Amino acid sequence: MVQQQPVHAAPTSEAELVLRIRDLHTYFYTVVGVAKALNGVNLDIPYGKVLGIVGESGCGKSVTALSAMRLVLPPGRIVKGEILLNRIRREGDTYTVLDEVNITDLDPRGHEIRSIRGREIAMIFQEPMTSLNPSYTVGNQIVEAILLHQDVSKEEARDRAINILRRVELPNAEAVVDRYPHELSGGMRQRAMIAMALSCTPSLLIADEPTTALDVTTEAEILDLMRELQAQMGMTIVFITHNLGVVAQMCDQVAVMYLGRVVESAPVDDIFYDPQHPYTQALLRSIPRIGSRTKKRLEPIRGVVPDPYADIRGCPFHDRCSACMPGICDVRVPAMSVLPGKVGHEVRCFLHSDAYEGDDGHVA
Amino acid sequence: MTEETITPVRAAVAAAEPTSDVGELSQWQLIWLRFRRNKLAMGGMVILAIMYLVVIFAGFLSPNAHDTQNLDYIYGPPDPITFVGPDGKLGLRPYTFATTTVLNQATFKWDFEIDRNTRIPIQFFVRGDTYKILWWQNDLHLMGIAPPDRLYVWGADSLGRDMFARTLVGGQVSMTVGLVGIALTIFLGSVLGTMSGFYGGAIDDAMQRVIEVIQSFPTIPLWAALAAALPNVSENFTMLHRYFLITVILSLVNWTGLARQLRAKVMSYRQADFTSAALVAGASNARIIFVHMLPNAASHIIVVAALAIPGMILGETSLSFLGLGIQPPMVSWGALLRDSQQVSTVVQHPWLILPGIGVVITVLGFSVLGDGLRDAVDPYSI
Amino acid sequence: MSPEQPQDGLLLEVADLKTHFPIRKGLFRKVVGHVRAVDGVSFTLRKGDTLGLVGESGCGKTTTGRTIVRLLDPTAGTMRFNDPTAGWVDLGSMTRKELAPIRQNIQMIFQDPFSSLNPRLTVKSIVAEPLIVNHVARGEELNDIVAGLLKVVGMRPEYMSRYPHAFSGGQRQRLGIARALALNPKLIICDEPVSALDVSIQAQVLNLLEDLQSDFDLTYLFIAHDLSVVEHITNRMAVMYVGKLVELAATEELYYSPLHPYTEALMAAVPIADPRIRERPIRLPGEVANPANPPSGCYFHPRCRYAKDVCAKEEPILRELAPGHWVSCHLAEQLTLRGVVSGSGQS
Amino acid sequence: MLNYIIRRAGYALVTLLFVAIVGFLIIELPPGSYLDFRLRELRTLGGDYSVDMIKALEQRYGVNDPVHVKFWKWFSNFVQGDFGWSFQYERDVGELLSARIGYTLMFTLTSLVVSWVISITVGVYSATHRYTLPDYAITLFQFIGLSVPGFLLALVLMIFAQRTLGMEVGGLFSSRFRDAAWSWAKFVDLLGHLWIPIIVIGASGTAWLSRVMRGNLLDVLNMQYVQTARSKGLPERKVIWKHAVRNALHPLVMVFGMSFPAIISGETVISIVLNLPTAGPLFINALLQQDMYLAVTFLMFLAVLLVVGNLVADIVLAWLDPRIQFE
Repeated sequence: MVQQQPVHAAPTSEAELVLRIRDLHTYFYTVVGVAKALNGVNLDIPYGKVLGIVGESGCGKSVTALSAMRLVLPPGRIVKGEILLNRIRREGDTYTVLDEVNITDLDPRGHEIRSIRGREIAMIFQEPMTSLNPSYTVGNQIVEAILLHQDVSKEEARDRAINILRRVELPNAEAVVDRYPHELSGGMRQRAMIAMALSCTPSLLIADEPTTALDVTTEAEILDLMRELQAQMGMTIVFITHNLGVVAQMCDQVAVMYLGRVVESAPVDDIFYDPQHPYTQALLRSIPRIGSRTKKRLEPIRGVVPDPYADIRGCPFHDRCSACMPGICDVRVPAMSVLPGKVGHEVRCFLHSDAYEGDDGHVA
Repeated sequence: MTEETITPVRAAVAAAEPTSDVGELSQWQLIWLRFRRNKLAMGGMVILAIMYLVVIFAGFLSPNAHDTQNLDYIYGPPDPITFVGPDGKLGLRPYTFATTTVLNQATFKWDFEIDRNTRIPIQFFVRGDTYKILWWQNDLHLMGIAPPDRLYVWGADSLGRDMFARTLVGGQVSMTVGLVGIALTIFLGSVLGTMSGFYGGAIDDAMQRVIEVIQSFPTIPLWAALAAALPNVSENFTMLHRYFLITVILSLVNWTGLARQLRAKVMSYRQADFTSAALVAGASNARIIFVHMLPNAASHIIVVAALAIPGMILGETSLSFLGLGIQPPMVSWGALLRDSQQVSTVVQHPWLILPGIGVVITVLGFSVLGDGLRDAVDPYSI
Repeated sequence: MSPEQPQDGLLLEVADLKTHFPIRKGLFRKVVGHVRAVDGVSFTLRKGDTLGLVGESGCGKTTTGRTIVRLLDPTAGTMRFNDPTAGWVDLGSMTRKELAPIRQNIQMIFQDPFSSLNPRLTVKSIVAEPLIVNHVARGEELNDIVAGLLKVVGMRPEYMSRYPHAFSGGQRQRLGIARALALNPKLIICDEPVSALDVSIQAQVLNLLEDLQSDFDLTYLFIAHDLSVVEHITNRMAVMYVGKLVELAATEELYYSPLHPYTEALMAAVPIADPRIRERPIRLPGEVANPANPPSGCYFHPRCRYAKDVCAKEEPILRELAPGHWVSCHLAEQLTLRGVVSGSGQS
Repeated sequence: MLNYIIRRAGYALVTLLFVAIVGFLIIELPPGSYLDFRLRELRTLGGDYSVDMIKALEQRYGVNDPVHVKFWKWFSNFVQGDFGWSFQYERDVGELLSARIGYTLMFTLTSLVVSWVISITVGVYSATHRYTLPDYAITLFQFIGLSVPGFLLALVLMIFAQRTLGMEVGGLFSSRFRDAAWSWAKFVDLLGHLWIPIIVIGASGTAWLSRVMRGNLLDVLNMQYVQTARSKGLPERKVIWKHAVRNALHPLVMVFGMSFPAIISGETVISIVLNLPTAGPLFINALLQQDMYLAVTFLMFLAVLLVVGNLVADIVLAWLDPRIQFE
């Protein structure tokens, strides 16, 4: 089913996007009720860039990633939306555009999604302590991934595993390959996870809070490594985090999520120097900034993140928003709109546009 | 609340606090809410409640007293019951048929033949054998037939005693052995387990070795060996003594499991920050154990206890079945089943294993109840 | 051996504090070694100060805090506390009974807002526990005090009969703070009080802590690993590495002109929330030393890029290099280390 | 590893010593044991012969010795393989038991293997098909399996086999083969008699074990590394069997020590109903007759088996789970 279309020039604008997520809704049907984790997420993931997804716990950033991998487990389900993967293969300077797949159409256990997982899209998880299987050596787990997607012998796969471990700057890769995860420190395990994710040169790497569980010096080293690998390999990374410092250090483009929606999407510089959504602004004001030299009182966002079972009418942020316009914000959900005069800066807020998508929080 | 004493930031938070009533519910109420959703466990609880009522009112519910012998009805089969009257019409009144005994020429044994033509009406609230419910003596029975005939709904045993009455009365022993045993288990297990987990050190080491040794014996053989050491029923050693010692034996092994689990719990509570907070507040050890640890462990204790009752009931049944537990004239389900130890006997008189139904239903009831409790107590289960 | 001489205005003086945990092995649980969780820590705390204690996981900062409130017993050293009624006392050598009246002045706020509140008790019983235990109040009076405490931390008194499960992490942390305030203490050990909270809630709790400090004249020992939080809330800071203090200074001085190479690496590692400042971190080779088997000399020397022979041989002592700036490094005078890069960001 | 095994074995030996003390106490407990009975009998007989016998018996069992000497006599004899005398059968206990213990082991071990194989398969199936009809059905069977006492199940199956299938059950062989020489036909007959005991002995263990397996696997399926395995693109079958089941087995090995005594316990009772020539009926009979040396020897044998079983489980676990430190 793969159409080979050799294109020698740079890919067309559509093909510049590795992944397009359109109106994605993922719900969890639990005994307590329906948790609407994603309420229409739109994301464009450009080729060769680092896209940051930032938001507080429960905003749906991890569910977005799991949906793209089709790893949302019951009682969770994708109820609506499209996830379009552009299968691009790059060899040297030539791009080969393969077909475009809608991931939401695939059987979550089927052959096709499995050929995407690991090979096209790879993922790193938050907890380095539990994301590697304690019963198998690091090498075993990397070799397993290599043998799954590449036609090589076992010896060859092992050599590749050692090479990739060296690539992630693990000292003594020949020995580490035969170690069990519990014999490695947190930082080393996360390096091994990165190695495993990179072992099949995926076109997209999703990193879900990869450094949250690590100490600050280890975190800095892992971030540095990822930046370096990204520059060398031209990899596309989706970097999920709640830490604005990490976003500033890692990302090119940033999507801010709140309660299952992207509320602002902009180049990283705009997010920090010209944020437009009240939530983004409030978030930036509420964090203590190191290096600002002047001590100012923090400005917390009032209220708490509503739980995902709550049915909120209108803009999901309106009851915590200082700029809330009664009669407008609490009635309709604002639509994502492009800010005039800006490149790639979109906001979902009635302060900027009157466009709306529905009368309340429900799917139309 | 007085808004003016609170800074805007603090007031903002207060405004978003939960308003539902769920917050007023204690952990026990939440457990009960979760438990109530579990239909299987609720069913188990209802069935157990019915079973306990039935065995308590055994004397009233059964047509005959459990120890009335009837030499004319040795190994008599269950009386069939019909709602078809003598007029051939289906009615509300139940009838049974007359039984006659015929000497089998081949085996020289008395065979029972049912005379399908002679209907005997079953009467309700009839006077019959006297029985006791606790201290209350009476002779009123729910149902029966006119004397001298007797109604045997579940047949009769080797002495012509009513199996139905015997099963219900046997339940009084079998269904309480577990409860008395579990009370002892909870007492021993909680005290020893809490001490072991709280004080650690040498006490803990000693306790662990004792538990290890006890757990090094397979349960039933150990129970059997201990029960064999009990003296036989005599004037100085009544049936009641024996009954209580059997429960002691059953809990002697069972407390080890609870103690181990409780020890682990208490040790984890020792690490918990709420214990640290109490220590920092200056709370005494007693307060930490009784206010902080035991209430938290209580739900766990109940679950372990509920899950251990089936084992005790099965234990008593097995011991009595082997002749090492409850002994005649006292009856229990296991003691009744002892009559069916010879397969050849049961094949001919299969109603002798009917007391087994009581065992299965009770144990099943406690199992689903315990399982449901565990799910209700564990907040992480969905 | 204290870095500063005891003087007026001091509340706590910790000198050469050691907390070791025995490692037992074998059939007879023989002690075969010790984890030196805290291995000679000295600092002083002035009234009204907020002293930050930072370091990476396993460095002994939490153990230090827990030893000061005597949740753990010290192996050696002194912890002198200036009690308003009893005067100077050594917390480390007191029995549990002697400690009881002193304890009322030293309270603690815990990291995990879930495990620090007993789920079986109501809000009232939780907040009132210190009052009940110390026989401060009962009945109607107790009720009033608890209601007042709840108001102080920004919670409705009507929620007194609720159970902790009804509250979010931030609200639970407020309850923990209310409990710590109940006995009107002088010193509060804050053990990572905001690290389990969401970013927007962190700010609420941090502001609350600041307000309470000025309202009730509190002194904080603030233990945390998030350096931006610590910079915000403290005025003095201590950095720990493998059970030892490596540097102690006024917060700003420590951030912008560190004197210890480990502090330098720590500062360089903080991801700064400004995309226009992207610096490469300082790589620390190898792993954090094992506190059961630390290296010779300076514990940091195997990972230190400036290390010389002397660092492997001699253990550096904590010395005052500039007024109020203490450091434990042989080479401190010779090194010019970089601190946090000053950023502007938005606002 | 060797160090670890030696240390564990050391623990086991200490436990066994205490087990022996308990065993000895059980011998001493009953007020009217066979030994007392025999001595009394001999005394009433009188005469030189019986006086010699009494002396010999008193000497051998240390009747008049202080408790610790008595214990030591029994214990040292026991360790040397002299388990005492069965007064009921007038034979040496060792001799009596050795004739039957083989069958006990055959039944329990076969049931153990069968129940483990079934439990793991069923447990994996019901965990991966949670909240489906088959899972509910399996759960129902598990509960019933746990609720029916083994001897009752044996009775029901025998009534069923005899009444409905017209089979002759109970014992190991049909009457016509009982004294016959070994032949193919006798072997087939044996197999025909084996299925009921194996089903019955294994039933409750299987029900329990498969439930434990289901729970373990459900826990493991929530672990992050299972998602990691899926995210690599592994087929679900491999995710389950390679990544999840392997880790779910660790706690199962720990309960091995518990499943074994459960099975032996059941076997002891069941073999009476099924009239099996195992040690179980001998044991119960000995208890009923207070033939304590025979009874306690069997009990001790079971305890040794159990302690050794736990030791093996510990070692297997250490070998299976790389996280276990050998210190």
